[in-house]
Amino acid sequence: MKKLIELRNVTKAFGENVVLKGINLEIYENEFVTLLGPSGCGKTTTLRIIGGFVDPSSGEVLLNEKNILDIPAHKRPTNTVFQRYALFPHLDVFENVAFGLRMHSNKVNIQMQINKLKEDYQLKIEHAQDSKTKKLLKDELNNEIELIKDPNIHLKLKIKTIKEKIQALDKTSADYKTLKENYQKEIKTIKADFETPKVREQRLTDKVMKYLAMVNLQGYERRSVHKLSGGQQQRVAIARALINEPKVLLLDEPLAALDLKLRQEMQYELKEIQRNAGITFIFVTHDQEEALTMSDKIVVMNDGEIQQVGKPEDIYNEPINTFVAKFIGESNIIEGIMIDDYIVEFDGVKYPCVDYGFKRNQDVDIVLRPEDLDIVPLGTSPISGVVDSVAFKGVHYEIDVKTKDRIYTIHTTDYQPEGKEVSVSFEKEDIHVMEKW
Amino acid sequence: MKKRNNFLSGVFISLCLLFVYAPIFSLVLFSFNANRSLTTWGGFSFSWYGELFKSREIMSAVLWTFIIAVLATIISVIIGTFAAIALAKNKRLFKNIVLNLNNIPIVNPEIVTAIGLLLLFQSLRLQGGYGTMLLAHIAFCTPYVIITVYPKVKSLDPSLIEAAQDLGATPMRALYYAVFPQIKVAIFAAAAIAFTMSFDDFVISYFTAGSTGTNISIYLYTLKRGIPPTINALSTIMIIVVSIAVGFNFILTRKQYKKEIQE
Amino acid sequence: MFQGPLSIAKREKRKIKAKPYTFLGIPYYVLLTSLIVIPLILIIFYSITIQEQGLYYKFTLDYFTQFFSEQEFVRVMADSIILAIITTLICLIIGYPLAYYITKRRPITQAILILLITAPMWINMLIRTVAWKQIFDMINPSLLGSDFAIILGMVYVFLPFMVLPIYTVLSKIDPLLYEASADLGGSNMKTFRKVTLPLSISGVLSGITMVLLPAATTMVIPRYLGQNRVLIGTLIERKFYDSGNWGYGAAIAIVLSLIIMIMVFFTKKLDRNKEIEHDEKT
Amino acid sequence: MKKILGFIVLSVSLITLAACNTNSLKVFSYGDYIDPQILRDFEREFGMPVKLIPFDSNERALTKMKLEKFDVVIPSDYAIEQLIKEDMIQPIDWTKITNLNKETSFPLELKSLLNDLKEDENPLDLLEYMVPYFWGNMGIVYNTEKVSLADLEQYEWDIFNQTNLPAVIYDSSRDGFMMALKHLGYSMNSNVTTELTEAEAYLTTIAKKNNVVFLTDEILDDMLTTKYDLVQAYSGDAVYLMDKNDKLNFYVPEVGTNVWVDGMVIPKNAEKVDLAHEFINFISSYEMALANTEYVFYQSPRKDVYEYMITSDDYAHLREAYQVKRNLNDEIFRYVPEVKKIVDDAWLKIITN
Repeated sequence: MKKLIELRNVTKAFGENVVLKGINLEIYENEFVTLLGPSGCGKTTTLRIIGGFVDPSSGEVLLNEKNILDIPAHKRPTNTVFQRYALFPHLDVFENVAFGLRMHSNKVNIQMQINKLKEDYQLKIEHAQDSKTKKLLKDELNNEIELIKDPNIHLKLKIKTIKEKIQALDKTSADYKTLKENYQKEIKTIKADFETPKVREQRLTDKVMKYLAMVNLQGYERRSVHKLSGGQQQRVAIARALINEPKVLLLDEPLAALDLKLRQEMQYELKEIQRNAGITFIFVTHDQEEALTMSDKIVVMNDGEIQQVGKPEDIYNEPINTFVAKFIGESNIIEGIMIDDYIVEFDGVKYPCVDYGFKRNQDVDIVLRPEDLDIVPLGTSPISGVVDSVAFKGVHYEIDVKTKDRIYTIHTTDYQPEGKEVSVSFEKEDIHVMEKW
Repeated sequence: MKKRNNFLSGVFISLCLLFVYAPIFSLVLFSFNANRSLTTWGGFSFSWYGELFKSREIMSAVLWTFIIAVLATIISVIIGTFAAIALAKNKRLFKNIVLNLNNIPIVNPEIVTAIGLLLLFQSLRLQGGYGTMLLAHIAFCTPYVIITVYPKVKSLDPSLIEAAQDLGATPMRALYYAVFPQIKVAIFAAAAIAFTMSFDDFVISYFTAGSTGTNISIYLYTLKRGIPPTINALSTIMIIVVSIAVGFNFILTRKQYKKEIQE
Repeated sequence: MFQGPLSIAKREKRKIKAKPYTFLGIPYYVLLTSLIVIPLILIIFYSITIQEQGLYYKFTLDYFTQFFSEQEFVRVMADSIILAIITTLICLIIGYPLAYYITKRRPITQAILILLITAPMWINMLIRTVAWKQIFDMINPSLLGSDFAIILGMVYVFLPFMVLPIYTVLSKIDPLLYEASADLGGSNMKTFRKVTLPLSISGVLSGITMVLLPAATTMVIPRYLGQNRVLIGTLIERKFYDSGNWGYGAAIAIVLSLIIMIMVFFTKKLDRNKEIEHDEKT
Repeated sequence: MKKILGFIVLSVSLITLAACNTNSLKVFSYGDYIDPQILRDFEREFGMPVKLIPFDSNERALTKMKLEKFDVVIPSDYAIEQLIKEDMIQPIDWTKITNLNKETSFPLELKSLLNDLKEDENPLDLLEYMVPYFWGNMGIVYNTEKVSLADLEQYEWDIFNQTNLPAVIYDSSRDGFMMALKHLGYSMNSNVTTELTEAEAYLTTIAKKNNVVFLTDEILDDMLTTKYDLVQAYSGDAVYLMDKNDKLNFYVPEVGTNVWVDGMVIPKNAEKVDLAHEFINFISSYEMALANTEYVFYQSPRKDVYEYMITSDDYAHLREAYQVKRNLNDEIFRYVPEVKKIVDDAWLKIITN
């Protein structure tokens, strides 16, 4: 996979308040990346720096190896789905989605397109080996510019030649009339292909309709946006952001305002859309479940720093520190000592484990995921206690077992009555040892 | 019970309207008076309307009043709206200072504003005239534009501007396409307030216009021989213009209202 | 701690990339400084200095002491303010019920009525005042020059300034509140006292300011309806133009301004108290 | 957007154009004090627009003359004296005023008044700096149905103190004090503090009476319906009122009054001095002077016009006001700055009482 975006040592301070303390991050093409962390951890600021709404205090943001910090938001190949959607209340669904297209099809933008084209070609021309290709490239550039300035230029040329042919006809010949008529018909058909405002509008409509269909909103185009449900508004926001065909879609907690069921549906849909559109999504959320469900890569952040970057499974199974462990899923976190490679001790008992590479007798934190723990008959394991509370969670029970040292939270499908004396057991793979944080 | 209340309140409203329109009715009536008196009826005539259009002084005063009002409205609305947008993005401390200063002309008697401007123009050796009058009008209209538009701007979702920029609009186009349509009503309200204030202003114009600037108010105030019936004729024309505007507005309101009901 | 409304509220406060827009305020800041702040400083400067030989200015409070020692002028000031207060009260007594009854009509009728009440504001204020003079001349010329004529003229001219803000506030009160109050057994009178009045107080106060201010300083109405009676506005004008005594005029203006500001300050304070009360209740 | 901007640019340039438009003759005078037809005639004859800028008092005119440029100004005698003292106006080039002869064109009464001034212990030659425009005196307009001539002759100016009829005193510190000082037997140009204090006290007692109000131009409207029975008024205003309301007559107290003359002057900073002279000459011709007098109702300084007005049968009913009789104690106002300030301050206190 190709690297698309890179953040290099990005920091941001608002006055005295340091929000980002040096972020280094690489994001690849077609990746679904989630920035996950509690509120105030800097994830939204990171997103806004990429989108161009905030300038970092220091550091670099590279897109395709080029620094984009000098490019203003409206020229970046990124689009954003805002937290509360930021739909334009004065426009209907159709116009909201069409907004980006309309912004890109006007005089100012024609000049911008030309400038961009020139820049692109400048590079190519510089890299060109011989003067012949250089000249070829220059001609190509001029052609392209002409085409942008007047999309009908080729057609007009064609008509011109036909007209010349008419002029050249022998007026005295017998079939002069039929020939002329034929040519005129030809001109007519060519003219029908002219790009007129009407044609352009039709093309725009088609495209908007396509994107509305993509988010399942056919038939809603003339609805006023405040008459839509939260989920529908969400989809309009997504369609609106996607229609410009950005390289990166930035999503700032887009599901936060939806209710649970809708949120779950949208999670699925978003993932679908990302797969179909084939672009990179950078998704900001504080909801670990959302992150785990959707992401290819999760970036866990806290206090302006990246804690851990990895696949959802890795983050869940191998949290790098207690913060990640606590933030991702529920855990029993226990202080312990790493006696030696593969041996850890806590609550006065030594357990075999799969971790190694720590110093001898190093203080560590141990994570035991509740679903990894089992309740076994009393005495079959070194850890024993009393069932303190039982809560039914649908698929499983959440049972707290109080031992002399601590309370273990256990997820199990077997019911245990409160007050029952039991033992708690686990496998050695279930012990996750982390450096103390 | 409710019906009786309705009837009584109707009577009250009618009385108030009578109070408001009685003098205006008398103005209109005497504009058609054949003799010069404004109190005794001497027969029907259009002669004062002829006089009105012949009077260079009145026509020029009316024209200037109008030009100044239009210009002051446009300029103060532009300055004020832009400032409201900028203010909404400024630091709280700065914003509070500016908004408090903005209130000075609003909570200060007009005459104080007027002599302040007079002193300013005189110390700058600015010759009084329509230029100083326009400056003065802009100065007292803009604060009203700010207090009308700013709350509306403040209530906007700040991410709307970002959304527009994100979709490819330059910052100025983002304002034009994403912000203005939403504060349009407030801007129109501000324009209406500014226009009314400028059009109707006497005190500030009187102090700042020097001796070469004359608007309707100054013309009337400095008239030597009382108010001639040409002024009644002028008022009648103004009333007709206002009525047309009001009628037009009414039709629009009704259409909108009907539309809302249908929806 | 990690989620919920707190985080949303925090996010709203974050600074957004504002640079392209902050410069939009520059023309206004120039205007604010040059046409609002500096003139005010000039008035203060003139009122506390006396020019001595050329460009040398000397600090003095003579204008103020002189003003307060001339009982005629102090009385003019008092008269102006008393007349303005009476006018404001009458405007309130007429304007409040008027605005209230208007809100009870159908929306379309409301729009028409408000238009009808504000439309005369578009006719020149002097002309409207002169129209009353004509009516007095017709009915009873001896009333001209009386306090009654002046107050009537001021009520006439400034009434819309009272009706509009009150109407605006009243029309925004959620009708559900009335229903809720009725539902909870509130009588009409009680609903009015407990719901309408407290909620409309801000409109009333801004109406009071908008009437009091111009009424206290009008030059036009006492001239036409008061037979050239000198009230505070005219006094300042005469000090400026007839006597050419700018320092004295500026000093009177400052005294006037201070009195008005104190009055506005106290009305505002009243408003704030009410708001706090209101906040606590909800 | 573009349209609006275009409109702004257009209007702003219009305004600056209008503000910069110096290509007109700027005439600064009392409001409604010139027959506009004369201005139109002048414009037609000389191809130069005339901009008439009105003022409402001499004091304000002088303040404004310091800030702005005018070509012809028409103030009153004492204001002209001040303008001469402050070196703000230039001498009149009488060779250009072909329609008037400095020595022979003026009525005897006006001539003697100007001569007296020249021979005063504080001499002043007004004609060096101004061309007379209108002249007249001050008296009392009264309702013949309510006030008898005998009473007026008995009380003179004190009639305002004696009567309870609705009465108007002219709202100007000068004219108010003139009346008081004349009644008390002093000079109206007095600078004696005791005399002025006495006059102030006298005026204060009058001002406290309920029947007396202080007005200026309002009387021109109000007296059409005889709203007041006694009005201190200028002769020109009296003519106007008597013409419109035949209940009225004019009496000039014999204890003395203010005889005044308004004149056309050319400021030092005038931009069109030659044209200003042309204008003064134009308006001083017999035809124009007559037309102007008939329009404004004030008495012309031209002997021929003056005599026509007081002899013509058409104006017989106005003769009392048109004729400027000179009584022994009549005076002309002089420029006495130190007194002016005292009198102004006192006057504001009197009328606010």
